[in-house]
Parts: sequence; C-alpha cells; structure tokens
Amino acid sequence: MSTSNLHIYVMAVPLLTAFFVNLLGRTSKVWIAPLVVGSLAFSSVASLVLMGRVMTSGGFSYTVGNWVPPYGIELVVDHLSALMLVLISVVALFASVSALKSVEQELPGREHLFFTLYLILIAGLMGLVLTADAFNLYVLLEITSITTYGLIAMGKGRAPLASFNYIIMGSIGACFYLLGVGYLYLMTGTLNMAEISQTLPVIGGGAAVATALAFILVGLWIKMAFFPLHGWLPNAYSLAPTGAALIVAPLMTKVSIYLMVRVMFSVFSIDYLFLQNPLVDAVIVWGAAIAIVCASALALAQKDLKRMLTYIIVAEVGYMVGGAWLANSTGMTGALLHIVNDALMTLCLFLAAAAILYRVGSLDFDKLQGIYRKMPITMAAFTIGAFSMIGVPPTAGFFSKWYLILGGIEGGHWEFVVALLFSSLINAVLFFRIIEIGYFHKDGEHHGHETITEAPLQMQAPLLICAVALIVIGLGSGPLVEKIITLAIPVGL
Amino acid sequence: MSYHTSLWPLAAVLISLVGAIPILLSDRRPNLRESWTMLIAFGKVAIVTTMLPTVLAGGGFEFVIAEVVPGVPLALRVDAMGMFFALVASILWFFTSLYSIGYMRALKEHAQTRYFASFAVAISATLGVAFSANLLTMYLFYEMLSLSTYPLVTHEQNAEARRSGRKYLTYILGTSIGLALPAMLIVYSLTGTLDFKVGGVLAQSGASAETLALILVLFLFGFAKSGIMPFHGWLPAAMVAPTPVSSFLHGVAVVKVGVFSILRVIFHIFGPDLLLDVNLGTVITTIASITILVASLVALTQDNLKRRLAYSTIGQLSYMVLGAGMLTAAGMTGGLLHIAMHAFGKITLFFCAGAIYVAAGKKYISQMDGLGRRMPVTYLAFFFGSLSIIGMPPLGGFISKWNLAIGAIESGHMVLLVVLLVSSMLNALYFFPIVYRGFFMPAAEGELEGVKEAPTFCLVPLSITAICSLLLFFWPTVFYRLAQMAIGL
Amino acid sequence: MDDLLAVIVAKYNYWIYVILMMIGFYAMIGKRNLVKKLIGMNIFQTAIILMFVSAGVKHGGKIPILNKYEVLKNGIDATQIVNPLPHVLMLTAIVVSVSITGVALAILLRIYREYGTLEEDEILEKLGK
Amino acid sequence: MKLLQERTQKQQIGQSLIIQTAVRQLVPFVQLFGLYVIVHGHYSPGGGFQGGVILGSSFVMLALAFDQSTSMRLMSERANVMLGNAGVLIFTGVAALCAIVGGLFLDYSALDAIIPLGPVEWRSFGIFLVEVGVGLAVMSIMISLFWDLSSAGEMDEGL
Repeated sequence: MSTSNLHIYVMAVPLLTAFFVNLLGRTSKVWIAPLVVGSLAFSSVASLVLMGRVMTSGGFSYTVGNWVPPYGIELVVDHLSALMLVLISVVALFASVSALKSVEQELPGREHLFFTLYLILIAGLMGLVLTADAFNLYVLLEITSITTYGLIAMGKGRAPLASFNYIIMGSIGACFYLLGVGYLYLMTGTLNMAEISQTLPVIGGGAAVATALAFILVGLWIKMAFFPLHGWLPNAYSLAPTGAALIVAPLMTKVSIYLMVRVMFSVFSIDYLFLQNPLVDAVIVWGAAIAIVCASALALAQKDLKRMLTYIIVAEVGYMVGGAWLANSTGMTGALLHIVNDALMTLCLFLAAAAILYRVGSLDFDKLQGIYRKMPITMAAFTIGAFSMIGVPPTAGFFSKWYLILGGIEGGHWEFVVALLFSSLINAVLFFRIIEIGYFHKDGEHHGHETITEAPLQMQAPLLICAVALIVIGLGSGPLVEKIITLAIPVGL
Repeated sequence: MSYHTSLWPLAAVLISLVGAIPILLSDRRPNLRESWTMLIAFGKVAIVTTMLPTVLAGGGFEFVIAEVVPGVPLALRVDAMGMFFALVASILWFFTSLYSIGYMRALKEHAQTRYFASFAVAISATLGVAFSANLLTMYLFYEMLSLSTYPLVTHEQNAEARRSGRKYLTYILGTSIGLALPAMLIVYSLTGTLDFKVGGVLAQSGASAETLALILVLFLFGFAKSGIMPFHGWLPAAMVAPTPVSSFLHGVAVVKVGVFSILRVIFHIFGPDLLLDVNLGTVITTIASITILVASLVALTQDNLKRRLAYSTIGQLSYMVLGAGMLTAAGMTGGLLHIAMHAFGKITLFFCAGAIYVAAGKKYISQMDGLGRRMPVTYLAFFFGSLSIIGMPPLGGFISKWNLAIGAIESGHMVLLVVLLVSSMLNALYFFPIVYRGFFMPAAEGELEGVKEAPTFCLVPLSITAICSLLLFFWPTVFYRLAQMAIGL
Repeated sequence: MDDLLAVIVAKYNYWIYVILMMIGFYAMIGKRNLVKKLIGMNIFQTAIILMFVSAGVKHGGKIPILNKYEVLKNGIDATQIVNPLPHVLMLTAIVVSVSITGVALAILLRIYREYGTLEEDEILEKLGK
Repeated sequence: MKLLQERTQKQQIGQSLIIQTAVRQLVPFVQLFGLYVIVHGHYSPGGGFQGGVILGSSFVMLALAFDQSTSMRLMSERANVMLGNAGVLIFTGVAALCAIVGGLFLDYSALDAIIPLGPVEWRSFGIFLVEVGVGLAVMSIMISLFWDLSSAGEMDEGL
C-alpha cells in the first residue's frame, strides 16, 4: 500500500490532456503540439522516476479512492509494470513527435480528433499495465481497442474496412477474455487478480478453471495477433494513418503479451500452468514455432514495406509467446526483454517508414530505389532497426533473441530454436532486399528525384534517438536484465 | 599470463571506427579525406606496436566494454594470438590504404568517400575480432565485418555487384546466424561462459563426443569466411569488388577473420587436449584436406586472374585450419604462422593483379602474354608472392609450410603430408604459367602499345609487401614467438 | 437420459447463453453482410452479459439498495440480498458494447459511402477491379 | 438512407402537430428529471449515467419530433462537444485534484484540504461532482451518436 500518486499522474496526464486537445485544438491548431508532447514528456519523466523508485524500494499496490480490494480497484506497480510504463510513455513520446508531422500531412483539419484518440489510447495502455483487477482489464482493453479502431478507420481507402474486420475480431477476443473472467468469477467470487490466485489452488484445477484459462488465452491471442489468429493485423496496421501505425504497431501487441504474462503468473500459477498441465506449454511452444515460421514466410511475399513490417510483427509475437511458455526463466527473460526491444525496433522501423512516406509518398518497393542517396540519415537509422530485427550484435534485438534461443536450448525445445534461427535468416533476406533496393538505383527515366530530400528534423530526431537507443539498450542489456527483468520474473521459474 | 586493464585495446579498435566520421565529413575534399585515412592507418599501426613489447614479455591488456549477458561481458583482451593477427592486419591495412588511393584515383572510381569509410569500419571490426576476449564479442565484430564489407563488395553498384553482394551475404550471414550462433549458444548453455581460455572451456562441461562433434562442425562451417568447402562460393563471387578490397578483405581481413575465429574456437574453446581425447582432429583435417585439394584443382582451370587467386586463397586458408586440426605443436604453430605468411604473399599477388588492371586493363591470364617485360617490377613482385604461397625458400611461406609438414609427421598421419606436398605442387602449377607467360611469351601484335608500370601509389606498396615476404623468411622471430605463445609454448 | 435432461434443465440459463453465443459467433464469422456481422457481435456480447447476470440471480433475494436506518438497527443479512457486482460489471460491459457498436456503425457508414454497399462480396469485387 | 429521408419529408411523417406540441411541452420536464437523477445519484438509484441518458434523450426527442436542425439549433454541435469534453474534464479533474492535494486518486475526502467540510461530507459531495461530469459526458455522447447516425454523418437533415 502506498500513498504515492506518481503512477496515477503518469496515466492521468495524457487522459486529461486528451480532452484539452479536443477542446483547444478545435479552436486553434497551435495548441495541439505543445499539449501532446508536453503531457507525454511529463509521463515519460514521471514513469522514469517511478521506475527508479521501484528499483530502490520495490513494488507497491495502490487503491483508487482508498477503497480496499475486493471492493475497490487495485493498481499494482512492480518492476514489470514500471518497465512497461516507461516503455509506453517513451515510445508514445517519440512516436507523437513524428506523428504530429505526418498527421498534418495526411489528416489536415482533423488533428485534434486524431490526438484526442491517441492520448486516450496511451492512457488506456498505461491503465492496462497498472490494473490488478481482471474485469478492469477487460474495460481498459476495450478502451484501447475502441480508440485503435477509430484511429485506424481514419486512414484512406480500405482502412475503414480493415478497421471493421479488426472490430469483429477484436470483439471476439475481448468477449472470450470476458467469458474466461466470468468463469473465474463464478469459481472464486472475486475479480481481484491476487485474490483469484489465492483461491484457485484451494478449489483445485477443475474443468471450469481450465476452460477459463483457455478462453482468456485465446482471447488475448486474438488481441495480440498470434498466428493463426493474426488475420486482422496486417490490413489494419498497414492501412492505418501513418501516425496511428507509429503508436499502434510498437505497443498494442506488446502490451497484449504483457497481459498474457500478467494473467499467467498473477492469476494462474507456475504450478498450475507448467506442472499440473505439462503438455500445454509444449503445445503452445510448438504453436509459437509454427507461428514464427509461417509469419516469416508470409512476410517474404509482401511488396510493400509497411505490410512487410506488419507480418514481421506477427512473427515477433510468436517469439514472445513461445518465450513466455518455455517454462524456464531464461525464456521468460527473453520474452520480457523482447517486449522492450521489439517495441523499440518496431518503432524505429515505422518511424523510418513514416519519414520515407512523408517525402516519397509511397512505400512500394519499386519507389524505394536509390533511397539511400536521397535520405541517408533516415536510411542509416532504418538500417540499424533492420539489423536489430535480424539480430546483429550489439543491437538490442540480438540479446533478446539470445535469451530466447538459450531458453529454447535449456528447455529442450529445439523446434523453437530452429524457428527463431529461421526467422532471423528470413528477416535478413527481407531487410537486405530493401537495403539492396535502396542502395542500388536506376534513377533513369524521370528526374523527379531531386525533389526528394531528407525528412524534416521533427521526424528525424525521434528516429535517430530511437536508433541510438537500440544500440545503447543492446550494450546495456546486462544491467537491464539483472536489475529489472530478473526481478520481474515470478519466483520459482 | 597476467592481463591488466587498459584503454589501449579499445583505442586500437575504435580509432578507425571513429575515424570514419571525419572521412565522411570531408566528402568533398579528397586530399583531406585521404590524409585522414593515412593518419588513422598510421595511428592504428602505432597503437598495435605499442602493445607488442608487453605481449612479447608475456603480459597483456584487457578492457571490459559492457556487461551484456551474465558471465559474458563485451570485452577486449590482447593476448599473443590476438596480437599476432592484429599486427598482420594493421600493417597490411596501412599498405592497402596507400594502394587504394593510387588505385581509386587512377580509375576515377565513384563514391570514394563511402569506400574509405566502409574500409575504416571494416578494419575496426577486424581488430575487434583479433582482440576479443570471448566468443560473443568475437561474434559481434565478425558480424560487423560482414555488414561493413557489403558496400565494398557491391561498390560498382551494377547488376553483377548486386548478384555478388547477395551471394556474399547469403553465405556469410546465413552461416553465422544459422550455424555459428546456435553453436555459441550451445556452448554457453553447456558451460555458462564463452571466455577464451588456454586449454579450452568445454573440457569441464562433460559433454558427449557426439555433442562436441556437432558443435565443432557447426563452428567450422559457421565461420564461412574461412572459405571451407562447401561454403566457399562467396569468395570468387566477391572478386567483383575493386582490387584493393579483394586484396585486403579477401586476401587478409575477411578470410583470415574466418580462419582466426576457427582457430580461436579450436585452441581456446575446445582446447587441443579435449579434441585429442575425443579424436575430433580428424574431422577438421579431413574437411580441410578436401578443401585444399579441390580448391587447388579448380584454381588451375580459372582464366580470370582474380578468380584464380580467389581459389588459391580458399586452398591456402584450409592449410591454416589443417594445421590447427593436426593438434601438434608444430602443426598449430604452422597454421597460425601461415596466416601471416599467406597474408603478405597473397596481398602482393592481389596488388599485382590490380596494378595490371590499372596499367593494362587486363583481367584474363590468357591476355597477359608478354606483359612482364612491360611491367617488370610488378611481375617480379608477383613472382616473389607466388613463391611464398607455394612455400619455396627463401620466402616466408616456406617457414609456415615447413612447420605444417613437421606437424603432419608428428601427428602420425602421413596422408596429411601427402596432401601438403601435392597441393604445393598444384600451387606451382597454377602460378608459374602466369609468370612464364608474362616474361617469355610474345605479346600479340599491338596489344600492349603504351602500357607502362602502374602509378607509384600502387607500385610502392606491392614492392614493400613483396620485400616483407622475403624478409619474413630471414626474420620471422616476432611472428614465430607470438604464434608459439598463442598455443601455450 | 434423465440425468442429462436434469442437467440441461437445471442449468438452462447456461444453455441459453451458449446457444445465443453460438448464434452470434456464426453471424460474425459466417454472414457476408457487414451489418449482420455487427448484429452477430451484439448477440455475442449479450450472451455473455446474460451469463454473468444469470449467475448473479438469487431466488427471493432483495435488491441491494439498503435503508441506512434499517441497516444500523438490524444489520445486513447477506444471504437475503442479491449480489450487485455482476450486474454492475455488466452495466459497464453494456457501455463498452454500445460504444463499440457506435464506432462500428460509424465505420460502416464510411464504408457504405465509399463502396455503396455493405455486402462483403460486392465490396471485395469492387476492390478487385 | 437518402430514399428514406426523402420519403419521410414528402409524407411529413413525424411532423404531426400533436406530437410536436407534446414534445415541446415535455422537453423541459424531461430535462429537469434528468438533472434530478444526476443530482440524486449518490443518495438513491440513479446517477450521472442514467441522468445523462435522460438529458440526451430530450434532444433526441426534439430531433425526432421536428428535425435534426431544430435540435441542433437548441444545442449546437460545438456546444455539445464542449460540454462533453467539460464533463470528462470535471470527472478526471476532480480525481486528479484529490491526488494533487495529497490523497489518493478519487479519494474525495482529501478535498477537505481545500474547503474544510469534513471528510465524510466531501466523500458525498465528491461523488456529486463526478456524477455531474459523467452526466454531461454521457449526454453529449448520446446526442452526437444520434446525430451522426441518423444523418449518415452529414449532420444535416437526419431521419
């Protein structure tokens, strides 16, 4: 129990600002940028301070309105949620700086609407990370989803259709989750995660509990686009306005994975998941391996940079699901580290894609010829992001893959190891194809290329910071794992 | 051996990495840019030689960059083996830089800034491999080298370069990610460390012979830069690069990094004793012998000079692996020594091939009749270089081959001696005709009108390296001592 | 057979919710009209709401609105009062479902304006051209 | 959609004098009732949610009995959005204020530090403040949902 309100401010400031943006942005556009960036900068700093506090004095729980659970709503701040808060706020900050520019270009006159939804989405994501109540989690999940539906539907052309598909799939996922929670509630009579986890061992693992677990997992898998439940993701993410993709792509799937981990260990227990049902984890890891291989193969077939990236996201989801279900602490470390790294990698690549889109107007592979010469700085950052995806040391992506593969070896899941290596190789092929296209050029026919120059500084700055962060996190992954992630792994794994 | 923490190894690695920045910045002023290149090259040699006396005295340096994985930091360490390789690489980089300036200017190549910058990053990675304190660090620099050399290989930016670049990356990245990385992870999960230790780390792990064999094979093929068959295909393809790139990267840095990595793994991860115990030396020697013989035979059939040199390189690289695989003192010393001897010899040959291309525009051996009389210095250097590769006294190559031969006898596998002798014969068969054609065959009518020696910038480095090859026969002490220290004698 | 029937009858609320849910699920997956899909989604959500609410039913229970003075005098007999929590939760779930429906309808309008139809096949056909 | 609109206009469906007069008379009472429900949210059944819906429905009624522009004349789109935002801001603002003055989030008793009424009174009054915010927000959302949907997003004539 704590009286610190810091994490509430982290969440409340973007939420409050969202409505100020809507109110003031309606009258004048000049308000939007300072409000959005200011609030997210505040959140970032506050969440970093919070992280520091958690690292020195450990995690704590918090009751909204001073109503103790099970009546009140409980929020929990521990190492994992603090890390996620930092991740969400920082990614959101960088994405917003770049998004301001691309939204101005793509959605003129609707910036205030866009950023209202954007900030609510971020507040919702932060709430998801903090909540310790299974039902609240559902509500917040839907808040984030609804804002995402809206953001995606703002795109051009087929975007509304993609968004509608996402609504249908997303609702099925959320309803499955709610059903699972319903079963748990019927069995235990409470919705507080901690209380459920205390009651579950007492009542033992009956069919109802197993059903609840199955519903919750499938629901979350739909939300995180775990192959083969990924159908909605590529269209939705690639057709969304660039500004929306910037925030949705790095964060949504990653937060869903966090939720899965949270449910696995805060609601159910290691004992129940891995010891009482020994085959389940093996099956899921196999599923993850298949997911990785299939999604990587699908990514090969794409002809557009953004679409290719979306399939890579689907493959990366397989990494993390597999890592979490490897049932050893190394795999878990890998999965958690990969949440952080993958969010940053995806952000870096999408920021680069946004910058290219801003100048070139298309992300078709054909249009990217000679792009290295025209936008060297953007492409340098893109290359670092790509290396991280491939897993080239010392970028961050290498180290999470390291733990994941090591976890696979320790757990004897060779199929997972092979899938990860295969996916790395496919990623290498994917990105070097683009690097090759961008590096070689046939300008030939038209002389339109002089018009394409470097993206504006506002888009370059976050991109460069992000690229540097990938290397810094890679080099600092030792302390990161030791000081934060190890402490976030449930005891006994 | 005692190591003390020092910034020297970091400086040695970083100087050219940081140096890439001023090179990039002075894009529009070639003279300034080339001055930077030379300055950095000189600085690098200076730093490396500063550390030499300490290493020769049995000391060493260490520097931990970051703790990245429990038990495996990113760390640099200067020991005898690393020093050996760093010395070869940094000295030869100096000459290559000199040569590059002459070559690139003479041919008015495009994108020279990118060329020099990539070159600087590549040499950083090479020294990084040399000074790595553990397998992870070495893997890091290994990958860095693969990626930084991609722009060099594809320098021409035409369809052929694109094809070769693709092939290059497929082989190099494919094997390192697909084979070396899992091998490294298996070692880590067996032992919990990746540190290079004299005597190896795997001995205490209690792994079965089958597992060890699997890891060994994964490593041998995983470091595909060493050109062990069947993962050698990238090497001839990569010859589309400008000649200085071929000479340095594919005669010295890239391929030697591959061999060096394999030797590191054999000496300091497995340890010769362990390999002897489970009798895995034969695996190495068999693979290496096959590569040596096949590559030498293929080299005979090549008409393109650079391709012939490439296949010759593939064969020679496996000598070094072969030496290590003998697991006898003389064999391992010979294998290591051959890194240096072959480097000086082969770089001379490549420089000559480049000089011929610059001066006469010839790529094919069949067109080079009578060229020797027009370019006597170049051809003399070429002769010296090829003698060294074949292993004839009085050139450096003789010393390493002598040691290899003794090693073969010591190991008791007479087959290996036969392989060595046959292959040396084949070497002679594919080198001598070139020299013979150059000096004694009459040129075709009017073919060589106005052909002179290459520019001085090209000529000086190739003469120096040729002379170095010669000197190494008489004064191999430094390298010999380092090689012996490296294997723990 | 008797046992089975007994189970079905005793737990009839669950059977209803399962049947409703399957209907909704079928509509969401099987129907080609986008509005029908949306209706299916609503049925699906209603089924879950029904499950929660029916689980909270207590025969003969009083509504959980308490008279302060009576409570102070007599105390609370929890067995006589219906647990309000499932209902409150479902109120929130209904709000969520309404907002999703709202957003979905708005998006359907945009789709309709763009393609002039809400039949998935026809839209795909138009996209194909 | 358009067809339906034209037909309703042609036949003057819903333009009956009786309905219009009745609605005109009813609307103030409906709104008053809505306010009552909001204000009594913390004592008795009701609250911001229900009250907001009732408030919103009064405008829906206007739009149904007359036409959409009539209801939009009485409550402009701009004012509606402003009210909605203000509602949410009141809600989150009160919550944040509790935290700022030193209590926990949404812990109204902490507001005692600003105006000393006693923690218990503040708990009750805080709920009231929040209910007002919720009521405004719900009303605004209700109205704009109806407007948007009935006019196919055009914000003109409606059904």
